[in-house]
Amino acid sequence: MMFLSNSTLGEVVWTQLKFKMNAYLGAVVSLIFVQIIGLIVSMNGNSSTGSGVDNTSFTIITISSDVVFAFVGIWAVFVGKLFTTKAYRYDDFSFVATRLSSNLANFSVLCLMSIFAGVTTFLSNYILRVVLLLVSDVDYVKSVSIFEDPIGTIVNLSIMIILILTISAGGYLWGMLVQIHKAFTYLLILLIITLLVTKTGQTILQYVFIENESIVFLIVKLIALSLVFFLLAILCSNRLEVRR
Amino acid sequence: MTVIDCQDLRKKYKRMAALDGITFQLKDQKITGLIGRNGAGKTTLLKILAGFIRKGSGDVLVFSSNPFNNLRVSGNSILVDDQMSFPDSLTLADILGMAPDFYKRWDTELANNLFKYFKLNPKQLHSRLSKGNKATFNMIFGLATRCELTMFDEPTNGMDEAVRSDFYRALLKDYIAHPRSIMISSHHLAEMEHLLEDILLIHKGKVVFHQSLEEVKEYAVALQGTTDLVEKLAAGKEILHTKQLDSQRNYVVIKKEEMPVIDGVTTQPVSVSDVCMYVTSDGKGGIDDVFK
Amino acid sequence: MSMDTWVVAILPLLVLLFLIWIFLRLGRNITKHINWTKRLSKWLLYVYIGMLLLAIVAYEFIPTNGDKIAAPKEYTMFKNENKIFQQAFENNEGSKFDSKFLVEEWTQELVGDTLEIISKGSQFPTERLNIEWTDSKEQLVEAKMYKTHSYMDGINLGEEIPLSTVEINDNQIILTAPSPKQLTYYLFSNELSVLSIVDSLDAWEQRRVIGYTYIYLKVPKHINVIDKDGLQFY
Amino acid sequence: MDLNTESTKPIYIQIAEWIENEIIADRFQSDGKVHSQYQLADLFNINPATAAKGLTILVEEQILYKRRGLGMFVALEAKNMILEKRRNETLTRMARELVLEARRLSVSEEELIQLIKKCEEEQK
Repeated sequence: MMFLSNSTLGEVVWTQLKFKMNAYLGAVVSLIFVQIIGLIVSMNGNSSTGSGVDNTSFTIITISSDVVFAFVGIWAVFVGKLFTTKAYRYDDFSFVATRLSSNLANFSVLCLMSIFAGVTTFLSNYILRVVLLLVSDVDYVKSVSIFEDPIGTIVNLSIMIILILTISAGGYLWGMLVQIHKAFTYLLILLIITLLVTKTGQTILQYVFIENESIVFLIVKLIALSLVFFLLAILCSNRLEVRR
Repeated sequence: MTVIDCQDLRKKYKRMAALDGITFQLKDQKITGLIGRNGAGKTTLLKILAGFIRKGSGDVLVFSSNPFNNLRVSGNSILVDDQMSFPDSLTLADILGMAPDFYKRWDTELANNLFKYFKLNPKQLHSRLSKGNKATFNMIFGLATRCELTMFDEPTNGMDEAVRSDFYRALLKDYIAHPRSIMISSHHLAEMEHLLEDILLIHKGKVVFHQSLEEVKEYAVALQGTTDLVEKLAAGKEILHTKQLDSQRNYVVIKKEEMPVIDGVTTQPVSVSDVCMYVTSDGKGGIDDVFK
Repeated sequence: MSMDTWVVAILPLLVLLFLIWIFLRLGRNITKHINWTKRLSKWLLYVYIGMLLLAIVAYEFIPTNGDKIAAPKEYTMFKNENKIFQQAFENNEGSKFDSKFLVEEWTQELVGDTLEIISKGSQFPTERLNIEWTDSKEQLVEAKMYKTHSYMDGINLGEEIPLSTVEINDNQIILTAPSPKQLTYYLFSNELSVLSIVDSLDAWEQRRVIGYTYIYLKVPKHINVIDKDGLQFY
Repeated sequence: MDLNTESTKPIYIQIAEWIENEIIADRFQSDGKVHSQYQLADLFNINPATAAKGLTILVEEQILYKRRGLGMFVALEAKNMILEKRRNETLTRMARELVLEARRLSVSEEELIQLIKKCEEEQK
């Protein structure tokens, strides 16, 4: 008599998600280091504006999360790509997995990690605030804190989270393509350059990031973009064989 | 119940055919030895059965479905080989802790007891295990999953002598307690022969035979005696192997058939591993012919 | 902001990307040789999250020395008030001046028939002066100093910039500009400036209200005012 | 307990012989239960199917009988049957060797029978 256990896709994805959250803790630790380096770099401020009134000149140094975010963005690309490497794909197949379940679990992990990365990137600004205020004797302006502008906080936070997700989904797709053919390694760099240099590329970038009637519209666009990246990655992964 | 059903299964790597029309069926709850020389296609076959790689042409059914990208097959089968990998951030204890979530019939007690018996370090990382310990751990993992289809690809590679015999013993005892379909591929047929019920011999991507162990034992007979007598006796029969002793010759003849007893020629049985070796050797001669 | 400048803005970022990439590679090689156990990772994680939460709380408790950032609505209000004041000032409608802008007032008994107004310390005097002529036959000069709203990025500049000092002699009013001062502030932002790059200029303009120091004199008509520094607003 | 896996004898025959030996030695009583195929597999470290085959041979020879759901049991006359069988087998084998040797030495059939009769008389 054979007793076959039947697991639904949902169960397997959930189990894989739990497993991955344990197994990929290293990626989260690397995120912390990336953020700390980003914080150190942004100690000098991101931008400063100066002006003078009545013999008095003002310099206002803006400290935002931009540099940390840039660092985290690169982290996201590589984490997305990391999940597609042989070692990570093979690990899944040491347990119960199909390509679909493995992709869904990876995407869930990327979502969770993006949320974590977004929240910590947003909050890391506060470490900078406290450290700068304690270390330097420069005056500061009491800026809006999360308690004073909850809606603004949520909006800024969700943009960060979804941007990170989009970037990591892009990295994931890129990784899958690289797995299919090594030549795709340079595709990303080529793509970024063409997007920046050519007119059409600039139009696309402008459309996605700049011409937004509202923040909500931007968020919807980014989510759609992540889903497209992810679906393409699933299609690619079906071509890949394990432990070949 | 049929666990595996392969019909004219083919698989090509680049332009080289790894599997060239494999047809066999595997009934459930048998220990089957997958035997073949290096490059015969054993590993490719197992990987297709485990759903790791896509079939080429032909049909392959595991639990009545195509194993590639099939959740039911993945959940009820496991392939243990030396390429098995686990995340670097998990210790061996962590891996054993995660496994029950995936495999519903996972035997925690068996896993822990074997783990202790083989004196593995629970805090060790899988990637840092020695070759032998890695094989031991993979074997423990494979046994404890209790998968309805458990496949081992060269499981004893790197294990020392004592661990090998412990492994075979553990496999047998667990099989007796929980019968399931087990497939083992190995070079060392002799040391695991006693475990096997069936032998699936493949050569150059084709099935040579799929028979019970006892049938294979009766497959061939060796004749030894003076050259002219032996030659006369073997005339018209399929010669698998010849070996010149001195002025005498030694023949192995396929299909053990009724032989007249002739004075000066003794008949001997041929061991299973020798049968497999002779059947899959390309020339009819042996290594001695090289030195002629 | 045109697309070209956007490209220029992003190029250093690309260099940065490259550096981080190299750094990540190095990091991966190093971490390969460290046994990152799950426990260690979890500890690191908890410590970091703890630090973040602590920073949020600590930030709330650090005393402020700037004003709260004013909401865009407030800026518009400030601008309007400044504008109304300025118009009233230009039109010599002393009665319409908003009394909240009044900083100082004094009266002076002049000795002669001339009043000299001298500005010191600044090449380009920023005070604005207007005179309302009265029919009084006395020697009395009434002076009022006003200062309108000055805000930038939420800082109340009115408080930070010292007033010009006013010295009054027999028939002289000497305005001395404050000594040069350099003020630096940190402004912490929750937003990604990359995303607000397009409208940031406008936003910046919106967050800026510059006010002036106004001196309003009531002088009897027979007094001769000498304004050699051209402070008077006509 | 070890089996000779290198031996010319198939393992299931060796298993059957081992059970026979146990019956002769009275370690398995008549109408007593013998080891199941799984116990045998465990004991001899062999595949249960092989062990089952050994049991099947004995069932066919009616040395063992099956009780549905209970297992294999030793037949009443098992011991005698085994002794009988062995006697026949051993004698036949020896006779065959005798004939073969006689032929090698060019001893005719009559001479051989004479020889046997002589031996028989010597023993009396």
